[in-house]
Formats: sequence, structure tokens, C-alpha cells
Amino acid sequence: MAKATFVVPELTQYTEVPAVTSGAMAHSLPFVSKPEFQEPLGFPGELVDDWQAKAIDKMDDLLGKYRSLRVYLDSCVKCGACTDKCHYYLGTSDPKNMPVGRQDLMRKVYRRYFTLAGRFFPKLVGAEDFTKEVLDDWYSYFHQCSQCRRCSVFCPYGIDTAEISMAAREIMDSIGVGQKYCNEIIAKVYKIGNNLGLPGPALADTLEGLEEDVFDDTGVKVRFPIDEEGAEILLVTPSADFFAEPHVDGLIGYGKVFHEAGISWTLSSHASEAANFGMFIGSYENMRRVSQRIREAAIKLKVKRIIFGECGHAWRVAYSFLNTLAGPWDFLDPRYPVPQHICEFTHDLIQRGKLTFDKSENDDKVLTYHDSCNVARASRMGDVPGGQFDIPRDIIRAVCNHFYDMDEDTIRDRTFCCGGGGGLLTDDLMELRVKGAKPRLDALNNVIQEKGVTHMAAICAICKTQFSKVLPYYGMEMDQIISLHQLVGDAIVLTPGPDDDAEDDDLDDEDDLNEE
Amino acid sequence: MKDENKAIDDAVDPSRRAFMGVAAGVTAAVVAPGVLLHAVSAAPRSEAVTADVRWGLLIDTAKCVDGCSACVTACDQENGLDLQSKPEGQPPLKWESQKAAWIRKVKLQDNQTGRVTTLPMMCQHCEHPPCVDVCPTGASFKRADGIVMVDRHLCIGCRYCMMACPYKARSFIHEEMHGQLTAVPRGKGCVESCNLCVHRRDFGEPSTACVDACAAEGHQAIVFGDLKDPASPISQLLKEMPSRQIREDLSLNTGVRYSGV
Amino acid sequence: MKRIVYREWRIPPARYWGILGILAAVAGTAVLAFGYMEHTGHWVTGMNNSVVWGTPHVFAVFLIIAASGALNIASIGTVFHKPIYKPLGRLSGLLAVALLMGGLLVLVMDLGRPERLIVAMTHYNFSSIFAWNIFLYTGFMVIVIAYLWTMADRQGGPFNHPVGILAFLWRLALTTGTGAIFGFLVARQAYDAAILAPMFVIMSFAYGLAVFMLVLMFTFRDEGRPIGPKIMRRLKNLLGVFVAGVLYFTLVYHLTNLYGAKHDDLEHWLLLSGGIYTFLFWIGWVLIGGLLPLGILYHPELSKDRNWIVAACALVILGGLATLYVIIIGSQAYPIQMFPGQTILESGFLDGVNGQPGPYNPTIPEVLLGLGGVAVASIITVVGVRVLQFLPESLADDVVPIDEETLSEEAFAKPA
Amino acid sequence: MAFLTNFYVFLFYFAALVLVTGLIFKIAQYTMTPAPLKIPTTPAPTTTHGVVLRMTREVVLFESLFRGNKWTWIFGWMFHFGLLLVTLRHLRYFMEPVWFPIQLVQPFGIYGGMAMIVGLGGLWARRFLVDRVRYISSPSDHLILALLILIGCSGLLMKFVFHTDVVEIKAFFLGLYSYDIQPLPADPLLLLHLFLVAVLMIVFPYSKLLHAPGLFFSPTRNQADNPREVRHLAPWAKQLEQK
Amino acid sequence: VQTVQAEDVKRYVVEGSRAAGLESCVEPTERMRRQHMEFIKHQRIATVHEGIRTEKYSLSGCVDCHISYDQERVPRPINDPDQFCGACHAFAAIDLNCFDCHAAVPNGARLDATAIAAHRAAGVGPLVQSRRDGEDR
Ligand code: HEC
Ligand code: HEC
Ligand code: HEC
Ligand code: HEM
Ligand code: HEM
Ligand code: SF4
Ligand code: SF4
Ligand code: SF4
Ligand code: SF4
Ligand code: SF4
Ligand code: SF4
Repeated sequence: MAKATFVVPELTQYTEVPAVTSGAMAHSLPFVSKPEFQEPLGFPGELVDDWQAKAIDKMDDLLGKYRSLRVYLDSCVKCGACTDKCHYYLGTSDPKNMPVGRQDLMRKVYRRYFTLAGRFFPKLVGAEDFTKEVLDDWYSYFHQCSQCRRCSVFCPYGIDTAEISMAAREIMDSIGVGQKYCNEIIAKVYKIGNNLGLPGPALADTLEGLEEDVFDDTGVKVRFPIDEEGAEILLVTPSADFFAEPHVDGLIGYGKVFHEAGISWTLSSHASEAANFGMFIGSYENMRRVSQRIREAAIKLKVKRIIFGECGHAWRVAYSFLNTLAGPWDFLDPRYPVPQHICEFTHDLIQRGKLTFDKSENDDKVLTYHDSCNVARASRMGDVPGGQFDIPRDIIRAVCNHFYDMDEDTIRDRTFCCGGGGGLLTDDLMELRVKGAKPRLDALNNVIQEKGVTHMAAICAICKTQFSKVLPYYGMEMDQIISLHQLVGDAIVLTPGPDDDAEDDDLDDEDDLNEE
Repeated sequence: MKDENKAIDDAVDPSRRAFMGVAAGVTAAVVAPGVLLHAVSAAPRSEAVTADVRWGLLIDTAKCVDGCSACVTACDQENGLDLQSKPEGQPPLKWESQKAAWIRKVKLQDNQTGRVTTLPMMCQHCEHPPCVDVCPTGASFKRADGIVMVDRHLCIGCRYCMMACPYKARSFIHEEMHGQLTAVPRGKGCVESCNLCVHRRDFGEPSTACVDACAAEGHQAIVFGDLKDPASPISQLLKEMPSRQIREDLSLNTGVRYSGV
Repeated sequence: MKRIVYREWRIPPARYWGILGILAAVAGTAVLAFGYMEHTGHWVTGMNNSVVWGTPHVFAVFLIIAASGALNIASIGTVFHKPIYKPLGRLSGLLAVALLMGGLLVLVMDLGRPERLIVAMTHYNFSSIFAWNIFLYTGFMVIVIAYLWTMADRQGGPFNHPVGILAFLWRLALTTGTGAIFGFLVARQAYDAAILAPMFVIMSFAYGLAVFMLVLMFTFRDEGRPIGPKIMRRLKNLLGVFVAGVLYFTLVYHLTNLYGAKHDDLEHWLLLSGGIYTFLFWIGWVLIGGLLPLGILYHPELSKDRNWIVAACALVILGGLATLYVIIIGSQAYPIQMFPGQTILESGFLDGVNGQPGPYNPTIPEVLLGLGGVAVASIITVVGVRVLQFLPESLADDVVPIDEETLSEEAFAKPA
Repeated sequence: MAFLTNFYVFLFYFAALVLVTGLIFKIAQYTMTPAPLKIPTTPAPTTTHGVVLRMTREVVLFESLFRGNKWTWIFGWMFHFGLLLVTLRHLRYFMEPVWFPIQLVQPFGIYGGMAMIVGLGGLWARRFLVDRVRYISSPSDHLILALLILIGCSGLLMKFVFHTDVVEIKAFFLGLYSYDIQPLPADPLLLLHLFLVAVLMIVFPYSKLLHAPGLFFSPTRNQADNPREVRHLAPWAKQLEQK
Repeated sequence: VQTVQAEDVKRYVVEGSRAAGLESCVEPTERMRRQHMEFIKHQRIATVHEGIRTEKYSLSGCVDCHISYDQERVPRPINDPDQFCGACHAFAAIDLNCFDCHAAVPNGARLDATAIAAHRAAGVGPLVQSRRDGEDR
């Protein structure tokens, strides 16, 4: 178990709403970005001199660009419905982690500079000057929001604190106060093509290794192609899928599904990253720049369809924004939505009876499913609202015998964030991540106790990384979190391809040799 | 504006006073006989009724004549019940079962002796009225002087009192009313019953419409009076002749007594 | 013990709105009927000065006592410690509130002056059982809502048992109170029986349970949630017991009436020569509402078939309506005996001339109004199960708690 | 008397001006600001028709709040529904002849007034009792509640205890339409009621009361979930494209 | 429907009614305009429950004083939309249901045939008969 410099909360049967403890998380902040990570994104390297005026200008600019920001800053009535909805508040009890508390950090500045009441009666309406202290609060607390949008579900006006966090981060970036983790990664994408900075050849190597592994395992040659021009499908998947556990098992699953579908596909080294960190920092320009890589790859590889692998934030950008940011997609096959989610693809095959499963392969597991927040609340799958809840569950039921949902209040669009989303998946924020995971783990623990659940499936790279990291803090095993497509891959019954036999023989020979 | 209103029609004014029954101008004298009789002799009550009196009726069935229904007609007229009109399209028999009646004529035959009796039935003004007990809002109430009536400003038309009354004395107004008498307001949706001509009581008149009518017919079968005053004619008569309450078994101590049943 | 998972009723929106639409249409026609009766006056109904309460009251009283009976399920779970009924508690509470609302609405809509409802709520005559019932009904509503809260909210857990007991007692008082509306009418012979109040209680159990079972089976089947044979068997046996109870009380009621010579004539009339009322008594009350369902429920084969159980529940409900028709309307139609030993030859009014019963023929608006109450109760139920977690996810045999009388207290301390 | 009347005449012209121009300005501002990205909170309807339905449910039933917090929902809904009834009832002061539906709603308006007070009371209590809500409340939040409660209580007192001359009030307001000044009855409660109403009208476009129009412009609620089918592009984003 | 201009909403007392010729109502006018409903509600309890008939706020008293007549000398129902109670209540949109039950014109006891003849002779026939609200017209 990882050692903690903070007190790990006890899991409770139900997540109780804690009493307000002011300033409990004021010390939590991520490393500040260095100039070298700032500049590629078009941001000043460090805090500019007249930052206050610049920030207000930037705010004015954003208010004119984003209706969400303007309406949300005006409309909140402080009804309090959101106060107990954020997992970070529930885990840390810091009132500035209540969604409305977080918004108010910006709202007080907005009121001071943009409303009559705030200009004349600041005390009355809680308006404040944009001071250094306020800026510090911003930096701290706007990096304690995973942009999960749980607050927006319950707010009577749909006020989405994520929008406010994004705007705040963009304002801070614009005056030179960036967060290292996000900005460094985005810079890497520009340079290399993915978050992890894996160059093309390395990727090809890894994939080759995968092909071998699968072959060893199953005796069937399942291909993991990259940069193959003319393939039918371009698969864009989070770079974590290329090597990290449990992600990579998901990638194997996709490969097996494509194999069974008999459709040609390819990865791209140019767009080897599904996640788009531009969203985390609220920067339309950067988000667009990252997205354009996918367009370029699709054109270059002459694919007909684009499919996204398992990643929550990636899917939000893909489903909701890709058409806006990198569209129009008129050069792709119009019979398929652009883009599609790998789950939609698999589900469709299952529906059409194209896949055969041996469910008993998964009998060693009792499953539950974690709705990743950006899939659940910011996007969709299939053609009816709510498909994003049913399609993954249908798939799990098709490939497993034992499945139980967690408490109704913590799944579907009420799902709790894993605690690591929104650009916070960095070790400098470990305390926040551990505490923020508590509400989700309370519910998980419940089904573990009551239904004997052993594993939780998820379809988000961040969730998987976050859980494998924080589960041990709570006395669970890091491998209790798995990819949904790992389950698919494990249960799928593969049909040997035409070229399998030959190699099979080789293999047999090898085996014989080994035996001898 | 006031000045304009002051321009009154002088010709109308005096006769209007006549209706009020306050002044007796020249015109009033002409109009008088029918109208004023009632009003002039009236001395409106100015203090609350008390329990010093208890109004009641004594009905001598021996004097009540088969075929006569003067009391019923009189009550209908006095209390404007004849102003009810059958709603269009309602079958007459059904209407019979729905229109309000405060008093009714009943003809009985003794199963043993075969003797035939006729008598008028109205609210018996019970001392312990079940209708009052059950009324949820207290609309059905007993006045201090023993009159049981419905405050129709409170009545919600639930008809529970009708369920409770052992004498079927109460009626529900099933239809919209027009042209009501000033003295007897009446409207759709409330329950009502004989109130011993309460407006006459409060204007100090000596008897009820039914009593007057019976007397006018020369039958004198009904006597009205104060049951608490030993000197009143009704008390005297009650002492003289045997009388009983209908459904004595219920011990309601009715204010209406019958002799000869 | 496994935790019971409750979940909103998640049928497809089209079907949900379809159901709501139909119910709203029924409720809408009831509103029209109300408007018609209100606008023209009550002469358009079959009610008159002899039969003052008609078909709407049959429906209203049915709904009200069924409300109390529906809560019985929750009581059995909480008060009588039968854990197998616990998963049904929430639905039971919801139905109780819904049916009561439906019933009261019908009562109010039938008032001669419904706009004076506020008068009824601000002026009380405490010698009137009716006025008490207003408190009983509103109190019931509040208590059941509190009870639902204790079942659904974690913080409510500790209060579940006490509130359950209170609800149970209140419910008995309520049914007794409803029965007493009739019981105190000394004027009417048929109501002059002490047994009426307990009979209403057992009737409420039977009708409430029948309605409950229908709703349970309908909602579960529509969404494909499982109901295991174990709980089904328990429910149907319980229904059988209650139906038999109603029959038993009916027997006692008529025997005592026959025994006391003073009601001979009434009994003779009702059992033999009462026309429609005699028919409804034998065919509706005894056969449809009693013997037939009993036959089904205890038949070794039929009683295993869900469709037959549904049929039995429906028969109990139909029989219940017939029963109340006989009790409420028959007893008014039977002439009041004002002059014992005399025959009324003529009367200026419907006094039972020659022993004739009072006339009453239900009219369409009355029936529509009554059905409107049913529709409103259904709407509340449907919306309730849709937006809140009333229905358990499954009642399959392996999910429902084992029913052991001796389960430790702890099992109850934490409601699911 | 004449002074009072003139003061109120001025006050109401001014308040109405502020309210109307303020609201128009705000609404125009909201309309003109683009929403560059599709951000409906899903599951969301996929058609405009569905969005209308969702918005109706939000406005009429406060659906999200219902899911969020039952107590706040009960009180909040009571208050707003009461306020709606009261407003409808009040329309009688501003129209002649009075429309039939407004006539019908009169008696319910009174219950609406009571419900409004109860609702506001509950909402206010929560600002003291729940620590989280106490934390987020600023003085203005309390003041607005106080203002509304005072308006409601003065109104109810006029209705039930200290009657005022409704007919003259109506004449006063009808007169305002045609600059034909009619005397206003000088009943203190009425003057208080009207003064506070004018204050409410003036602060409306400058306070959180903007939530009423705001809801209709909230992108998480008013967008259809169809980004894959329809390309959604804000004008300023289009310019990026041309670069 | 009558449209009342702002300037003439002041007074509702109808021309040709007895009130039109008098200085003031049973209470000062300002008071009546605000309080009349309280007065008559109080009166109705006193009358119905205690039998007190002399108080000045009797509803039949209001009708008697405020009623007006048409050319035929027939009284106009007081709750008509252009009559005293009716006009004001329509303006203020207040439901006035008293006259569902109460006579909206002075309507005393029935006259017998001789009295009617006497009235005819005196030339006040229609006037008196109309007390039955047109019943005998
Ligand atoms: C003695 C005759 C008389 C009786 C009885 C009477 N009123 Fe009046 N009423 C008047 C007169 C005269 C006025 C006009 C006073 C004025 O112009 O200032 C008036 C004015 C009014 C007004 C004010 C009308 C306006 O336009 O300002 C109201 C309201 C009113 N009466 C109601 C009633 C009610 C209710 C009753 C029954 C309790 C009643 N009145 C009984 C004579 C009477
Ligand atoms: C000056 C105009 C005016 C006239 C004339 C007038 N009323 Fe009213 N009346 C009102 C107003 C205004 C109210 C309502 C006051 C309030 O808001 O409570 C009212 C209320 C009432 C109420 C209470 C109604 C309720 O639902 O609370 C009654 C009863 C009533 N009036 C009877 C009469 C009768 C009877 C007459 C005719 C004799 C009459 N009024 C004439 C203005 C008038
Ligand atoms: C359902 C019928 C009904 C309605 C509606 C009704 N009343 Fe009455 N009212 C009566 C009856 C009946 C009496 C009793 C008369 C009697 O006992 O002489 C009465 C008596 C009165 C009296 C005392 C008699 C008098 O002439 O002064 C007053 C005052 C009165 N009502 C006021 C009102 C007012 C004000 C309203 C409307 C808000 C109203 N009533 C509505 C039936 C009604
Ligand atoms: C379309 C119309 C409106 C909608 C949908 C709406 C919705 C809401 C909702 C959902 C809330 C939060 C819940 C609560 O605290 O009650 C709220 C609060 C509030 N609303 Fe409205 N509202 C509307 C119009 C108005 C108007 C016209 C007013 C004022 C005159 C108003 C005054 C308030 C106040 C004062 C609060 C805050 C209550 C508190 O402090 O807790 N609303 N509104
Ligand atoms: C210019 C606008 C307004 C005028 C002229 C006005 C006038 C009045 C008057 C005269 C009454 C007394 C009604 C009676 O006696 O029957 C009243 C009552 C009342 N008013 Fe207002 N008012 C106004 C605006 C408001 C507003 C904006 C609110 C709410 C926020 C409000 C809330 C109430 C309430 C709750 C009552 C009591 C219930 C009722 O009688 O409807 N009023 N108002
Ligand atoms: S978006 Fe998620 S993390 Fe951010 S404030 Fe809302 S609930 Fe909290
Ligand atoms: S739920 Fe919405 S309106 Fe309520 S306090 Fe939170 S952000 Fe503000
Ligand atoms: S008037 Fe006299 S005699 Fe005639 S029916 Fe009546 S009580 Fe009998
Ligand atoms: S006779 Fe009937 S209505 Fe009359 S007092 Fe007795 S119970 Fe009441
Ligand atoms: S009908 Fe009227 S008087 Fe009779 S019980 Fe009901 S409320 Fe009372
Ligand atoms: S006392 Fe009067 S009200 Fe009663 S029956 Fe006789 S006439 Fe009718």
C-alpha cells in the first residue's frame, strides 16, 4: 500500500454529507507550469505584470464568447442543491469544494467588475477585488474540480461548474499561471502525437508485441495495425492503452472484436491519443489544435470510419465537440456516425449476433460497472438518450454471468467521479485524488460486501489509472479495476483466420521443441 | 359626482319607502293592506335569542283532515318553496323525489286495527338532533330557542344530516334557484328544512304559516307555542291530552308532538 | 440479509406517457362530469332526497377503505415483523396515500358546495364523526408520508418502527372512523349494528390487498421485474384469509340482524325481495366478491397461475364495489320505519308508501366521477413509482428476506 | 395625499422602466452571446421538441431540483407556484375588463399567497439551519427573501385584516396607462406593499432574480443532444476556421 | 361588458336608487368601501344564529337602499354587472355569490289577489308586482 502523508478517510456504508470545514484543502495545489510548457500553447511563461487587468480583460472576452459563463455567473440563487453533490466536497469537507463555493470564487470577481450591485455594494452581494489571495484560491480550488458535471445534474439551472473551472483555468493560463501536468502533456501531443510521448516506432513495436502475446494466448493471429493506409476504420485510443495495465487488456479486446468483425482497421501514430487535454484547461484553440490531428490522420490514412477507444474525457470531446472542432466529416462513410465509440461498435456486433462468447471465461469475477462521468453526463452512445448507460451494461451482461449495479444514487447520470478527472491525475494532487474517490469507493465497497463483487469495469483511461492508484489506499487491490473490453476479449470465441494455420504449425513446432 | 346622484326621482321615492314599511305616506295607505300588515306588526328582534323559550308544535291528528293540505301549501308559499321549478327534461316522478319539501302530508293505516290517520310531518326540532351531531361544519345547528336549522353560509352540501335524520325532514336543493323571497334565501347545493318560520319568530309574530293556514281552514289541528312556558296554550294542551313523539325509542325529545297516533 | 434495491419504474417513455394519457383522459372526463353536475345542480344525478348518497360515495368509500387496507402490507412488515413483506412497504405506503387522495377527491367533488371546502377545513363540529374523519384523513396522509420517509431515508431508519406502529393504529382508527360514518346513523336500520366497524376493517384489508396485488403485478410485469413464487404465494394466501374474513363477518352481521327481531323486515327485504339490492348482495357481495375468489385462491392448480390470481383480485374489487353499493345505497333505499305497526298509504314525499324502497338509478356523470377518483389514485401511483424509488428491483425468491418470526431486531434497524 | 400619489406615480414609472429596460438588455445580452460548444447535460433529448419538453419540466416542476434536494424543492416549488398564483390574481389590478381565467384564479391567489409565505419561510430557515447553505449565503440572499416575505405579509394583512380600497388602487394603476393620475388610498400597509414591490422591480434585473430568464438560456438545459448529426459552430469559432 | 374609464370608477351608487339621494351609507363611505364585507358577514352570524334582525348591516337593507329601477319601475337585480354590487365587483373581479341564494331585488311576501287589485287601482301595479322579481309580470 502506498504511504500517505494525509489521513485516508474510512469508508462508510453510505456517503455522509460532512460538516463544513473551511480551508481544509487550501494547501492542495498542483505544480505550476514552467515557461517551456506554457509557450507552445501560446500562453505567457510566467505571471505577467499587470495580471489583474489582463485577467479581467480575459474574463470580459470569455463572457462575450461563452453564454454558459455569463448565464451561470448571473443565475445562481444559492439554493444549495449542488452543495452536497461534488465528490471533492464529500471527501474533503472544504466548502470551497462545494460546486457553488467553487463558482463563487469566480462569481465574486465577476460581480465586483461586471455588475452594478457589486460595484456599488460589494459587501452586500459578496463581491471582491481580484487580489493575489483570490488568485491563489483560484489556483488551488479550480484545480480541485474534475469537471465531472455532477453538480450540473442537480442544479435547477443546470449550472455546470466545469464550465467555470475551465474558464478560470484559461484566464489563469492567459496571465501565465498554468498547471504543469496538463500543459506539459499538451505540449507533448503537439510534439510527438500522444500524452505519453511514445514515438511512432515505439508504438509499432509495442503493437507487434501485443500481436505475439495474443497469438500465444489464443493461437489466433489477431492484428494490431498502425498507420495502414486504406483501412476501413481509424481507431483513436488513449495512449495509456498501449502499455499500462489494465488499459492494455482493453486494447487487446478491441483488436479481437475487430478481428471477429472482419473489418480492416488501423491506429495512427500522428493521432495516437484520444484524450484531449485542451478541454481541461478550457482552451478552445488548444482543444481544436489537438483535434485537428485526428482529421489529418483520417485524411492521410483514407479511412471511412473513426472509432474511439475507452476514454471518458476523450469521448466527450469526440462525441460532443469533434464535429465542431474538426468537422465537417463529409469525406467519411455517411452511414456511420462520426465518431463512434468502441462500445457502440461491439454492441452492434453483439446485437447482430456476429460475436460468440464463452461467458464462463469471466466466471472468476463478479462485476460492477463504473459510469465514467464524462460518458454519463456529457455524451451519449447509440441513438436514444441514455444509451451510454445501457450499451456498456448490455455488453457486460453479454460476456459475464455475474453483474450487479452499485447503489442507484451513484450510477448512471448520478455517478460519482473516480476523483482523478479533469487534469488532476497527477501525483502532486494525491491527497485530493484519494479523498475525492471516497464516495465512489463507498458505493463499491457496499456491493463488494453485499453482492460479493470482485471487479469493477470502466471505460475511461483516467478512471482506470486513478482507481489502480487509489484502491490500495482503501485496502482494495489495484487490479480490481478492469477495462470493459478486457471482459469482452476474455470471453470472445475467436475464429481462426486463413493465415493462422501456417503459423499454428510453427507454433506447434515450437511447442514441441519446448516440450522436449 | 355625488351631486348627480342626488337627483332623485321623487315620484318613486315614497312608494319605495312603503316597501320598507317605515313610513306611511299617502301612497302607502293605498298600497297598504296586503303589504304592510306583516311588516307593521313586526317588531324585529334586537337581542340574541335565549333558551328561555323552546318553540314547538302539537299536532292533533284527530283534527287533521284527510284530503286537506292547507298547511303544506301555506308553508310552500311562506317559504318560497313553490318557486322551485322542474328543470327542463327532468321526468316528473324523479323531480318529485328531488324537490325540496319542508312539510308533507302522511296517511297511515294501522296494520292491526285498520284505522286510518293523517298527519303533517316536518322537522321535529329534536332536542338532541342527530342532524346537528353529524354535521361536520356545524352548519346544522340548534338555536337557543330550540329551532333546529341550517346555516346555509356554512353548509357544504355533504348531506350527512339527511342520512342522520330519522324523519326524512331535510331536503337538498338540487337545482339553481331564481326569484327567491327576501326573507327566505335559498340556493343550489345546500340542505334545508322547516325552521318554524324563523323570520316570523324574529319579527315577533305569534304563529307559523302552517298553523295559520290550518286555522284558516277551520281545522285547528296544529298548535304552536313555547313548550317551556307552562301557561302557553301548547303546554296546556299537552297537559290535557295524551301525546307522543314519533320514534320515541330514539329519545330525541322532539319539539313537535303528535296526539292520536 | 441481502439489501433490497429500489429503483424508479423505468418503462419506455412512450408507454409511460401513454398510460398517463389514458388515466388523464379518464380523470378529465370526471372533471367534465363534475363541472356538469356542479353547473346544473344535482338534479342530473340519480340522487334525491331519499337516497342522498349515490354512486360517487360507493367509489369514494371503496377507495378510502382500500387505502387503509393497502397500508396493511407495510404494517405487517414493520409492526408484525414479517420481513418478507418489507420490500413491499414503500409501494404499500404510496398506494395508501394515492387511494386516499382519489377517494377524498370524489367526496369533495360531490359536495353540493365544493367551493366551500375551506369552510369544512376551518369550521369543525367535534361531535361529528365526519369532522373527526377530516383529521383522521389528513393525519393519515401526514403519517404515511412520514412512514415512507422512514422507509426510504437512512436518517429515518430509527423511527421506522414507532412510526409504523403509529401508522398502524391510525389506520385502524381511520377505517373504524369510516365505518362509523355509517355506524352512528341510528336512523337507518341497516347501519344500526356494532359489527359494522370491524367489518369495515376486514373489508379494507381485503380490498386494499387486492388493489395492491394488481398494481404490484402490473408494474412488475410491465418492466420485466421478477416476482418470485414465494412472495406470490404469501400474498394470495393472505388475500384468501381476508376474503374469508369478509364472508364470515357478513354471516355474523346478518345472523345478528335476524336474531334481533326488530330487523326481521329489513333482512327479509335485503335477502329476498330487494330487487337489485338482493341481486347485488348474492351475486356481487357473496359470489363475485367472496366465493369465486376464494375458490380460485385455494384451488390447487388455478392458484399457481398469475392470470387467475389477477382475476381473483379483480373479482374481489368488483365484489367490493357491489358490497358497498348494497351497504350504502341499499340501506338508504330501504324505507325508514317511522311508524311501527302502521302502513303508509300516502305521503307527500317518498316515505316508503306501502313499504316501497326509495328510488335510485345511477347516472353516467356519477359513475364517471367515481372512475375519476380511481384514475387520480392511479396517476399518483404511476407518477410516484416513476420519479421515486418505490418499487424493489426484484422480488425473486432469492432476494426477498427469509420470513423468520425470530429475526433479530438488528435486521429492522437498518431499513433498506 | 397628492404628494404621496405623485411620489408613487413617479416610483412606478421609474421601476417599470428599470425592470423592462434591464430585462431587455440582459435578455439581448444572453441571446447575443454564443454557446460555442454542445454541452447539454446528458441524457438529453435529441430533438428540439424534446428540449421544449425538458425545459417545460424544469420551469414547471423544477425537475433537477427535485432530484437534487427534496426539502428545497418542496419549499421552493411552493413559493414559486404561490407566487405565480398571486401574480395571476394581481392581474386584476391591471386590466379592465378582467379576463375570465383571471376571475377564476382569484380565490386560489389567496392560497397562493399563503403558500408563498410558507415556502419562503422554509427557504429562509434553511439559510440558517443548514451549514452548507449558511456558508454560501450572502446578505443579499437574505435581503431578497426578507423583501418577498414582507411583500407577501403586507399583502395578506391587507386581504385579511386591514382592508384597503381595491377599487381605487385599480383606478390608480389603470390611470398610469394614460397618464391620468388617480389618487392612491393612503393606507400605510398598501404604501409599504407598493414601495417594496417597486424595490423588487428595480433590483430584479440586477440580482440573482435573473435566474428566471437565465434558466431559458442555460446551455446545459436548452441544447439538443445531436452533435454528431448537426455541426454546431459559433461565429467566433468560424473565424478560427478561416485562419 | 361595461368598460369603466379610470375617471368614473369613483362611485358606484346607481342613479335612481334611494342611496343616490342620501348623504352617506350606514357607515362613512370610505369605511364602507373597505369594510362592508366584514360588516355583513358579522351581521349574518348575528341574524342566523342569534335571530337579531335590527342591525343596520342587513343584506336586505343594502338591497333596499341601493336598488335601482328601470323605466317600467321594475327593480334591476343588484348584482347585475351594471348595478351597484355587480358593477363594483366585476371591476374588482370579486365573485359575489350571495345572490345565488339571496333575493337580488326587494322581494317580500306574496300578495293576495285583492291586494294586487288595490295596487293596480293605485297605479303602482308593475312596481309592486315586480317585488316577485318579475314572477307575476
Ligand atoms: C340608508 C340607506 C343605505 C343602506 C341601508 C345601505 N347603504 Fe350603502 N350607501 C348609501 C349611500 C347614501 C351611499 C353613498 C354615499 C356616498 O356617496 O358617499 C352608500 C355607499 C355605499 C358604498 C360605497 C359605494 C361607492 O361607490 O363608493 C358601499 C360599498 C355600500 N354603500 C355598501 C352597502 C352595504 C354592503 C350595505 C348593507 C349593509 C349598505 N350599503 C346599506 C346608503 C345606504
Ligand atoms: C366600491 C365598490 C364595491 C361595492 C359597491 C360593493 N362591493 Fe363588495 N367588495 C368590494 C371589494 C373591493 C371587495 C373585496 C375586498 C377584499 O379584497 O377583500 C368586496 C368584497 C365583498 C364581499 C366579500 C367577498 C369575498 O369573497 O370575500 C362581499 C360579501 C361583498 N363585497 C358584498 C357586497 C354587496 C352585497 C354589495 C352590494 C350591496 C357590495 N359588496 C358592493 C367592493 C365593492
Ligand atoms: C346557499 C344560500 C345562501 C348563500 C350563498 C348566502 N346566503 Fe346569506 N342567508 C341565507 C339564508 C338561508 C339566510 C337566513 C335567512 C333567515 O334565516 O331569515 C341568510 C341570511 C343572511 C343574512 C342575514 C339576513 C339579512 O338579510 O341580513 C346576511 C347578512 C347574509 N345572509 C349575508 C350573506 C352574504 C354576505 C352572502 C355571500 C357571501 C350570503 N349571505 C350568501 C342563505 C344564503
Ligand atoms: C421562470 C420562472 C422561474 C423559475 C423557473 C424559477 C426557478 C427557481 C428555482 C428552481 C429556484 C431554486 C430553488 C429555491 O431556492 O426555491 C429559485 C429560487 C428563487 N427564486 Fe425563482 N424561478 C422563477 C421565477 C422567479 C421570480 C419571478 C422570482 C421573484 C420575484 C423568483 C424568486 C426566487 C428567489 C428569491 C429564489 C431564492 C430562494 C432562496 O433564497 O432560497 N423566481 N427559482
Ligand atoms: C404593482 C403591483 C402590486 C399591487 C398594486 C399590489 C396590490 C395588492 C393589494 C391591493 C393587495 C390586497 C388584496 C386584497 O385586499 O384582496 C395585495 C395582496 C397581496 N400581494 Fe400585492 N400588489 C402588487 C405586487 C405584488 C407582488 C409583486 C407580490 C409578490 C411578490 C405581491 C404579493 C401579494 C400577496 C402575497 C398578497 C396577499 C394575497 C392576495 O390578496 O393576493 N404583490 N397586493
Ligand atoms: S464538475 Fe464535478 S468536480 Fe467540478 S464542482 Fe462539479 S461536481 Fe465537483
Ligand atoms: S444548485 Fe445551481 S443555483 Fe443552486 S447553489 Fe448550486 S449552482 Fe447555485
Ligand atoms: S292544514 Fe291542518 S288539517 Fe289540513 S292537513 Fe294540515 S294539519 Fe291537517
Ligand atoms: S327532525 Fe331531523 S332535521 Fe329536524 S331536528 Fe330532528 S334530526 Fe334534525
Ligand atoms: S349538508 Fe350541510 S347541514 Fe347537512 S351535514 Fe352537511 S354541511 Fe351540515
Ligand atoms: S313551521 Fe313554518 S316552516 Fe315549519 S312547516 Fe310550518 S310553515 Fe313550514
